Amino acid sequence: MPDYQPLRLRVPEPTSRPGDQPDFSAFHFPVAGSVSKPPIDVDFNDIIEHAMTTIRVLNKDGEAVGPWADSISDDILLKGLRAMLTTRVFDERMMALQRQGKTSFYMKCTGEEAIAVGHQLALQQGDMNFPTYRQQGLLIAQDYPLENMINQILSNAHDPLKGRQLPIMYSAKDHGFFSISGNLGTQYIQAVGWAMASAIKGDTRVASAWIGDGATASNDFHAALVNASVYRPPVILNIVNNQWAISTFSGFAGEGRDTTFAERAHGYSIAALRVDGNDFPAVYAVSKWAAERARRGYGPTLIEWVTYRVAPHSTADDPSRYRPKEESDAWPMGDPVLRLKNHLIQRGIWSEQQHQDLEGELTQHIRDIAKTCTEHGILGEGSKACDMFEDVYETMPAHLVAQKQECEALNND
Amino acid sequence: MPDYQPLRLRVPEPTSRPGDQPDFSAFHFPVAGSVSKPPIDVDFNDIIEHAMTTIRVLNKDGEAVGPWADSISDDILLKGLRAMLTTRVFDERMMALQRQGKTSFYMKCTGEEAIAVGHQLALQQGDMNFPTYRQQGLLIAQDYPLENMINQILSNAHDPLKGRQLPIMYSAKDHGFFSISGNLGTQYIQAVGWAMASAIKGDTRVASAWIGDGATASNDFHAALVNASVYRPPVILNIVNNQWAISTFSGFAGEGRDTTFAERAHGYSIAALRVDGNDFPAVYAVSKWAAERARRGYGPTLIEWVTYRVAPHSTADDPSRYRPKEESDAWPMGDPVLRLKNHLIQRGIWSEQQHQDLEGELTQHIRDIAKTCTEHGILGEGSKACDMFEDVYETMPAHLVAQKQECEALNND
Amino acid sequence: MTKLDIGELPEAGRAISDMSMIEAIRDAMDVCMGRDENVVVFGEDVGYFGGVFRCTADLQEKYSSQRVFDSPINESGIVGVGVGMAAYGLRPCVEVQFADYIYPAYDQIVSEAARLRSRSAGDFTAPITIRTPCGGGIFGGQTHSQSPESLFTHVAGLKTLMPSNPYDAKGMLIAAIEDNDPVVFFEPKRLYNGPFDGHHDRPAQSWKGHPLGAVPEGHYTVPLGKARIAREGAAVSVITYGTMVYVATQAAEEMGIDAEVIDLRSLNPLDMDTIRDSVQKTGRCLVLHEATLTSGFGAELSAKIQEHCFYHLEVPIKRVAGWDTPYPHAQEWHYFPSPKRVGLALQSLVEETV
Amino acid sequence: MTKLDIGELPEAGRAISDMSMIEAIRDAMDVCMGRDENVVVFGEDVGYFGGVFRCTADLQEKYSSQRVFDSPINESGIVGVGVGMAAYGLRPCVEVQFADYIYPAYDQIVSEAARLRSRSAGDFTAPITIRTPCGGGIFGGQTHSQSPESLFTHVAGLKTLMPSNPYDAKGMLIAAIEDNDPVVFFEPKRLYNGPFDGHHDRPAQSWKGHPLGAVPEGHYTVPLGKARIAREGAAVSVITYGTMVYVATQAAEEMGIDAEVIDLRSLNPLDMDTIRDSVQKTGRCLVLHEATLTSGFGAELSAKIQEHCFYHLEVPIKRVAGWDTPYPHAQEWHYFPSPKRVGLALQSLVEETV
Ligand SMILES: Cc1ncc(C[n+]2csc(CCOP(=O)(O)OP(=O)(O)O)c2C)c(N)n1
Ligand SMILES: Cc1ncc(C[n+]2csc(CCOP(=O)(O)OP(=O)(O)O)c2C)c(N)n1
Ligand SMILES: [Mg+2]
Ligand SMILES: [Mg+2]
Repeated sequence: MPDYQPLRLRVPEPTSRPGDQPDFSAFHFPVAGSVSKPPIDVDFNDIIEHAMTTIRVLNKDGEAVGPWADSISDDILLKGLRAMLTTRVFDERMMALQRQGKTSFYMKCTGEEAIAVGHQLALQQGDMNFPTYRQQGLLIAQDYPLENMINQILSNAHDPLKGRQLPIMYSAKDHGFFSISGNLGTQYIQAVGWAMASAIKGDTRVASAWIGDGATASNDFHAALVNASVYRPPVILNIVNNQWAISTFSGFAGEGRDTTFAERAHGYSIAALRVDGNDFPAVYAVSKWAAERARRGYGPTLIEWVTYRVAPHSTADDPSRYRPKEESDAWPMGDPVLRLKNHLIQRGIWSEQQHQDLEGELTQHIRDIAKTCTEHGILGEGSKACDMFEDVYETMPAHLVAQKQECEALNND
Repeated sequence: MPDYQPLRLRVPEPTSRPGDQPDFSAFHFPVAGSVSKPPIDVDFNDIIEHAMTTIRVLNKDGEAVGPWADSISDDILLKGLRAMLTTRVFDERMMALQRQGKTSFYMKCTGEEAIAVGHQLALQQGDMNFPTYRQQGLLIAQDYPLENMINQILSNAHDPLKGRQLPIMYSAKDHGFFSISGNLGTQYIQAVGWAMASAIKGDTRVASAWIGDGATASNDFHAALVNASVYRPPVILNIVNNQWAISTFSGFAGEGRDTTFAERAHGYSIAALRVDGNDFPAVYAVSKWAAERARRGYGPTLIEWVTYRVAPHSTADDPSRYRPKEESDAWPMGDPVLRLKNHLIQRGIWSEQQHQDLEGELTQHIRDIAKTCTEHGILGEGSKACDMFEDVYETMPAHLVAQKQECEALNND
Repeated sequence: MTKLDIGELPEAGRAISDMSMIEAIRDAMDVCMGRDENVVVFGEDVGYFGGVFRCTADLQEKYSSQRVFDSPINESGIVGVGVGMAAYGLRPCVEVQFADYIYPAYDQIVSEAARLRSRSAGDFTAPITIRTPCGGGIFGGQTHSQSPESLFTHVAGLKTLMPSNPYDAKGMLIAAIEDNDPVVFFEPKRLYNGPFDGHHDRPAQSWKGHPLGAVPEGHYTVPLGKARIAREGAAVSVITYGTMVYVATQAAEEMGIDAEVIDLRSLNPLDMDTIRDSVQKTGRCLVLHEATLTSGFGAELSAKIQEHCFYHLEVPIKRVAGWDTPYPHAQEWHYFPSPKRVGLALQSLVEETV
Repeated sequence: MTKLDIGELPEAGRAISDMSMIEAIRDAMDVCMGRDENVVVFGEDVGYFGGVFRCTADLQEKYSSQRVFDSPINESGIVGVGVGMAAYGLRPCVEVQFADYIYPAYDQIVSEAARLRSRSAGDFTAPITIRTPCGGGIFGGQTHSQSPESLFTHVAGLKTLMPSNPYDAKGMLIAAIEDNDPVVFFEPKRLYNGPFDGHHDRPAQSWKGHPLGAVPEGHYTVPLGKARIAREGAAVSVITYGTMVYVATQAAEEMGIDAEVIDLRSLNPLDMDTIRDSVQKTGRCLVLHEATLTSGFGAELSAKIQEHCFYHLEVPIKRVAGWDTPYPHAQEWHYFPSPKRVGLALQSLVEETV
């Protein structure tokens, strides 16, 4: 075959690496308000374009424009801003605790606050999120007690999870927040199963599944889409595309110049939309639409939230090793908190002063809570040494009873 | 939420069940020759329609028409017919052996012969198929010794796989035929890895991956598409959509009124085509196109072959329990052998008489071979009792040496 | 000589029918679905068709496709969906078509079902039952013959069961479905239609007329974690489960050895009391299973038995098990521990002197 | 007292450098890639970044992204791609970021890599090495701490290794990459930067200056299937591997017990000769590992030891292992077998009289 050239493996490269200029020139976003809002019973086939474009509501001047802008109330906007700001301040405080050695580990969602907060505000009591570790906003938007979160992070005597889980791996059934798994992707198919149960029982509860751009490559992503395609249960399939999976850019999950993650849904007959995840009103409106669609029996919706992971992957990560330090500043969609703040000011229901005051108030508030929490112990202090034998099974079997006794004897010596 | 209606789970149902009239009214196929043939370097995005339609070459009158009809020679067509007929006759003979109790198990590919045969003829020496259990045509089209196949099926003294594998789970590296796995889907991602190796080595060998409609639901299907999307290696991703997976129709793998399996590829930036799998010239031409595309460095192509599983799933299956007996006769795409035969006659290079003669000759030939093979043993006769310890590792470790001795002692008593 | 201890006897007067293990398993699901509308059943080919082994036949017709349905060919999805449903409050009883195909679901079983209660401190639970046919002897080759039970006994949070007869199968499956923890329920497929003593060249036996094929109608349970003495004896203890219960009994009869055969039924939780009593009585012990030897469940049994009974053991514990090879197709009767192989092991155990 | 048997010594005069286990592992891949262009390395974050534990740092730069690259987050795909490449003729050395995330790849490892040679009668083979960090002690919670080795020792066709020091890690990894069978290579992450004796509250030690951190440059192998006597002794044998080698040694020192500590290095194939010699000499045996007790590899060890050494055993074999629970986050030092727990076990073993 002399006329065939030797092949080479194509290995994707991000547009820039440390030392390079950040380069988002390949990102093209339509102007705010330009994408239509389909009826909730729309066939997936009729909104193919919605997976290729980007739904945006806030324009350059901070105005909310277009068909997705209508339904949103001042109340929701103010709640949203407060929750987003709380999330951001909370993240900063927890990072500080980690630096002080009070917790071993933390994960921030900086730059992505609008997604979880906006989504949660669009759900109803009784719905269930199957979150990843970067959706703390789901809890904060519902006024879940920050104490619980901090006690969990500190693995102290008041930790609702009794020190068993890595910090931030919350579980809060009453708040529609499924136990976070350290194993990527697994919860995506569980959300589909939960939604199937809702349909089997004749209920109208909605499941909301969460996954990152990187983890869309995992097998259970496919399991989820196949099952959602077949049984069409009331589930929202969220993909948080924050461009990075630890050190690996989204190209290694198959995002390409010509495809979006949202388009994965089409091959499964699933309606899909792609949304500016840093645009709170857009997040809220699209989430509301998808939840309503699910609750009315029109089945699953996949939503790709386009955003940027401003923070390091976790406290164990140093992004300056694999991407330009300035990349997050160059992110063309801006900062979600700032954009919402500007919109509220433009809308006439908020001011710089109010914002500063709120930030100060939240900072103080969270500092106080954190302080109280640390009094119940840090870094596992206060958690029971031999607690691990509990909740392995509903009833402790004989061999665990014996092992627990041995564990206790060792501790009492 | 009083205004929400209780949800119900959507559970797909095929159009007909035993007792019903077969119903293929939802199947719409374009006329032969109407689908364009793109250049091999086409971008996946420019042939989106090719995944939704059906490429066909043979028209109602048995003529080969349209852009996909050109390159095919008389020689290939005659070879194809012979191999397809051999496959069919072989299947019948092996079924007879099974009924006679000479093998415990068999799987036919009746109605699907054009796919494996046409595809294999479009590949080159050095390429590698990663087949399922329903691609015996890949071997037969290369004149792989039928003796080897029958000896394997009989698990006799001459079985190249030494009785270790279930009948029909062939392996033939020299013939570009990867060891068949009983585990569905696993080989799809391996094919991608093999193709990646070809690219890494700077070779131009092509891998061809095979999967059934049912098994597209399996996780490794996704693993394969993601990796193919990322590294764009020289791989052809074949989906044989024969409508059924044992008793389960393709709707349970997510095929819907509005989506084809081929369309799954788009979300991964992979070029995809959907083809009439019962149309030999179409199979050959599209396979040739995809192989050339791969060999020239334009990456993966996914092909959905639309066909119908005329046979029971295996000798352990009775399809009359879950689909109308007449369904296979009602299949709108007809019989691949008959269609090719008619085309050759129409083309003036074949006749009814020649066809009958060939069929008679092959029947006799295969009967003879089968007879000789049974002389080397049936149902495991002639395979070595304690062979199983070989090939577990390259070098037998001490514990297996000891176990083998024990096994042999038990046999010599 | 064989003692037919069928566990907790249902109350007197209950109707009893002869059932195969398949019928008993189906009946268990039927009983559970009838009593609790949260019980749902799904898996590959289990809906309209009723399962490739017919274990779910007629259930879809009886309970509708809302509660009994086919699944996509994705075992990870089957279990993942089940975990989600269980978190909702349902009690899924799912089928993995062959135990050889359970590996794609391994992550969902180990990392999710088994961990959920613990990692959420009881906030969420996963009461799911995973039924799967295991074992060889049906000429099924290496992908229709495996016995992977020890891959599950290693996993904290799971219960692992393997019944050996219709009576136990029904009672244990009902107990499993009603249990609030995830259960992996192995069904030795070679026993589906009758007890099997390893003599593959003799006519197959059926459950019809067999005392353990006499299955009470309606609801009853066999408690999880209770072994059964399948045969009483004083010379040597055979600790086993599944198909090997019959092989052991047969081997003992053939060799005329006074062996006590314990059918564990439940591997985790394990009934150490029954094992200990027997081994301390006999002082000699054979651990027997069809699964591959190395790191099979027999390893755990042997380790535990010598921990508990060391000073009673007169000779070393022996293990007889499938060889450390893939399950071969044509040579399966050389892999499957035969009555002869088991008999020779029993003989050497009773004859060995210190 | 600790005997530093470092296996086959490389020829005299070879340059030696102090290396951490991370450096030794990286060096092994470097050596293999330099010698054989069929060796390729990939996994999540292993390419540009060099791995979350830095085990592949600089390799991409040295060998290009054609041979060292990042993978999608899909462990089944990582192994599946590797099996396909191996069938082509390459020698992939892949990384699974944490052993806790190996389960999605379990099917590809068990049903494919392990079976390929056998099922194709040698027509195809799968010389793939799967590296994965295991074990706890880094405050990683239940998904960054597991030791699932026994799930692999049960699988015929696989080799399962776990080095405990830089010298072995390099020599064993080279041997694994050069081996023509699939190897699962567990790296006890708590040993990456230094030996660790279980005293988590004392200052961390480094490999610098440690005899086992002295790693020859270039090519050498530690043969697979050969155990190492980490500490000689006559009173009791400790059969262990990985991090527990140091805990055992420490416990023996603290208790003043003349224990012989065997570092298995390779679990399958297993060096029964070394184990037998030791246990027959001491007559007392502790089996020790960090993994969960039930059906852990210690079960197999205990079963095999009593089969081979029954008449030499003076007291029952003891197992000390992780409890049968998920690995807890905050309480990890109560899960991790401590020097105290090991020491008490040793004491009871040497003090027990019949
Ligand atoms: C099955 C599995 N494989 C690997 C990991 C290790 N891991 C943790 S987070 C992460 C990256 C995930 O990236 P992405 O899905 O994009 O989410 P993000 O962190 O950006 O929110 C990886 C590889 C894991 N937790 N689970
Ligand atoms: C992982 C796995 N799950 C289940 C099975 C059992 N099984 C064998 S063939 C089959 C149906 C496959 O259907 P399809 O992929 O459409 O191929 P076809 O038989 O139609 O050619 C099933 C479920 C298997 N072999 N492997
Ligand atoms: Mg990400
Ligand atoms: Mg099919």
